[in-house]
Amino acid sequence: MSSSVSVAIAKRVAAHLTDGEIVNLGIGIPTLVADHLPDGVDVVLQTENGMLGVGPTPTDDAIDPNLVNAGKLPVSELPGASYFASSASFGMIRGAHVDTAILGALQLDGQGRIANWSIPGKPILGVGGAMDLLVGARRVIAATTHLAKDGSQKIVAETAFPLTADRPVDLIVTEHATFAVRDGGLVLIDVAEGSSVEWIEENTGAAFTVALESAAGAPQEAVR
Amino acid sequence: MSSSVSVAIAKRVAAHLTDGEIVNLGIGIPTLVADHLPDGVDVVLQTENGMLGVGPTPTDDAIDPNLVNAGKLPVSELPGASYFASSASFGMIRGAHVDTAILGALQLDGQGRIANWSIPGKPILGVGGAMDLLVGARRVIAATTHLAKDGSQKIVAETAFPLTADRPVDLIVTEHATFAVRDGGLVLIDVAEGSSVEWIEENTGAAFTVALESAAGAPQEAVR
Amino acid sequence: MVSVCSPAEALAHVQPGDTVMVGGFGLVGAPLTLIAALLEADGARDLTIVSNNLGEPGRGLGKLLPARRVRKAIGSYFTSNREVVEAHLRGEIEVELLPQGTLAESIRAGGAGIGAFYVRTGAGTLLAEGKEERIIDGERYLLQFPLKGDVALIRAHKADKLGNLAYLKTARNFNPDMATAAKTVIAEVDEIVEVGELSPEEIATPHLFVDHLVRSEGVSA
Amino acid sequence: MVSVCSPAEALAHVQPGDTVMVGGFGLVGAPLTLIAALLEADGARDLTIVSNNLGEPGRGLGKLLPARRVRKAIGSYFTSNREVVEAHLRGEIEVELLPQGTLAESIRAGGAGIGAFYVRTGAGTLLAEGKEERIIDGERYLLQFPLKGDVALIRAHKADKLGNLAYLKTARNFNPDMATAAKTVIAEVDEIVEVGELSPEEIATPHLFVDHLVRSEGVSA
Repeated sequence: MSSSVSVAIAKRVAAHLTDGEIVNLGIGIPTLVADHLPDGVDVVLQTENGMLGVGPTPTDDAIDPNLVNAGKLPVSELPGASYFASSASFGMIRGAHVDTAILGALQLDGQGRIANWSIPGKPILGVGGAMDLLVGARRVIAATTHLAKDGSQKIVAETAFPLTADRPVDLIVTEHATFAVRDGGLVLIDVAEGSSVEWIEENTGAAFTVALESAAGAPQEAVR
Repeated sequence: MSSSVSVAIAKRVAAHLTDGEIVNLGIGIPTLVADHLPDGVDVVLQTENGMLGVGPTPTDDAIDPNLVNAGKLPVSELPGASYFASSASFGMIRGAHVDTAILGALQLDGQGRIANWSIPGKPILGVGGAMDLLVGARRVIAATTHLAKDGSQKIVAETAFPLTADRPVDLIVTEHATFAVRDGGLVLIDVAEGSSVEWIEENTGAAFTVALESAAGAPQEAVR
Repeated sequence: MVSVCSPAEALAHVQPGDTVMVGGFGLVGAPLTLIAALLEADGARDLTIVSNNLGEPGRGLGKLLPARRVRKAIGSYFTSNREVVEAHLRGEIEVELLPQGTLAESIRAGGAGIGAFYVRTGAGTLLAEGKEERIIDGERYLLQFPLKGDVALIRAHKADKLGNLAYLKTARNFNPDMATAAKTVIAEVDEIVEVGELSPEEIATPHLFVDHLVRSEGVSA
Repeated sequence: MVSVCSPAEALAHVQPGDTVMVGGFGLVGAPLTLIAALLEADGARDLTIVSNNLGEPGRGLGKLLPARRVRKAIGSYFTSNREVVEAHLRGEIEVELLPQGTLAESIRAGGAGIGAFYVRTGAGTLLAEGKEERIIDGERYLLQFPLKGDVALIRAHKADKLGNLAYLKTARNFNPDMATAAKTVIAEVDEIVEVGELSPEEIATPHLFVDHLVRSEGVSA
């Protein structure tokens, strides 16, 4: 997956964020969202290993070994940051105090449910905080490439991978499309510049309706 | 109840404490225990409203309105004291991190179970932290006058008052007697100077065996 | 994001029938300025109050009783206010009594997305009546459901402008737990400082829990 | 009361078959000096390790695997160490996987006298297998029992001589929870200061939880 595609997805996700909201970023593409917020939008990052007020990646000489995000990558501390124990951090998450979680996905099903933690045939040995974020965050955005590296579809009628939760995500954002999850089904609300409803129909394995919105929280120009 | 009786009971209780242990003191006679520790014995006081390291009653001009014990009385802060939320404080208590709780009693039954929170015929409107301390503290000592103000017996076969927990206390200390609770029954282990096994038998409504110990954690002289 | 407002503006969030959590252990750590404003708030009727105590007669939360604002009280120790006992006997208020630790844990559970939990506290006593019991490792436990509030009125020492809170001594008590468990959280503070002035390690309530800040007017109990 | 001792003295408390909780999120906040000493401890055999991860290959807790000290691992994310995956496939270690929040809450529950609790996390997924489910307010919850340790190895920044602990930044993570949940708690710290030097408001682990203090020897992962 080219980095420019990841950035494009991150920008499309960022256009859905509101100034001041509390956001938890998953590993991978979601991590890029913080660097691509629209002008005038500032969010507060919570990381489930016990911090509110995560700042940008530090320069090499400013790395603090005691300061990492949930991806175990070095981060910095913004003024007003605070630290707390894991039980308190997940209390925040399960207790619906995080406004938006942005998570990567292996697959998504036609109900908007996400599979992002386990691959069939491999031993199940890692889950981390994904399940907690899915049941707890007020809104969940899946940020993913439209197709897998092998060209297979990631948005499918039924996932081949185990689900991460029975709760659907609220929004699915790819480099081609943005789907809202409504009434148990997918609604295509935005088509990326250079893509088309036809391409999306051909490359999406789950049924969806189309109800394009002129702008997804920000002018179309701003999200490219 | 005369203050000198309360002090005598407090001293008899204090003789059972060990240097360095974590102690929670109930309201009334138990509060006096801190001021009557034997030489060389220093305990650390936890108060369930959220403090470890409670110091003595301050002088009037040193009273801090933000610093009280569970009896809502002014206290002071010892070096090394810490503060925590109520949920954390009771986590400590229920999780068996408090070595000894010293509680007052309305009545005690022949199994050593305590009634100290509710009076029959009156509405049940207060319980506080007594039940939590009874299930959580590693050791519970009941500190009480041997008889009620009206002369009635407080240590009885079956309490007329509702029990505070189904867990028995470990030790019952009055101005006359000290009973250990063993194998579901009471064992008289100490008779106060000036009292007698006969007086105790006449004034105790529950059966007990007698197995006097020469000293209850401290020389007899030290506990008077 | 947090807004700094007057007591009256903050208390306008209270609606009739609301469940209002109020911090404090007795009067210590109680948001006395907010309580005084609650008494003046139009919406403050038919309330369920979650608080360890209901103040003392005519003091703190005790002021709500003669004003007939309380339909139900949930707490651990109401006997420190004889007016609660009298109002209860007259059938004017409903009371739900919980052991103090179960009260605190229920509030924490309400804020932490815990569906219910089991505690030994109260098993085998009158307070077990009507509660589900379960034997775990040979011991009796009671099932307890979480408590949540529509509004929480809490008291802290310092806030920064983001709404991070630091507490002072035993005035902390139920305040940080309640900050997590209500839809709208209003914090009364002694001082509002610039962002960055509180030590990140001593912020006991991170700002994401707090909606409104009110400067304490030093209302006496 | 707390004792200040060497890593070897502290780790002599570990017995074969023990459940050992180990703090840290990956290597951050992990007690690396104590982990190195654990590898040398006679009693460290047939262990159940409770930790978010099992380190990385040959680093941190990852060192225990080739030394065949671990019978079972309870945590949330073992895939960061491929040797765990391989040892599991060879049948050499048993693994219990919990969502990270459920892991943290189970440890807290173990320390706080909670008999069990219900969480939505994991309901309807493969991790719900074998767990009791209960519908609360129309939502599916799973019953989770607490975790307790025989020994906890934790990492803090500063301790005072009583054993009060203060943490630094995200190195806090599981450490304060684990400090409450084990019979014997051994804390590795950067510095031991005089009583009174830590702010009472920033002591995240009061000393009653701590048994032994060990000065960090700056062991690298």
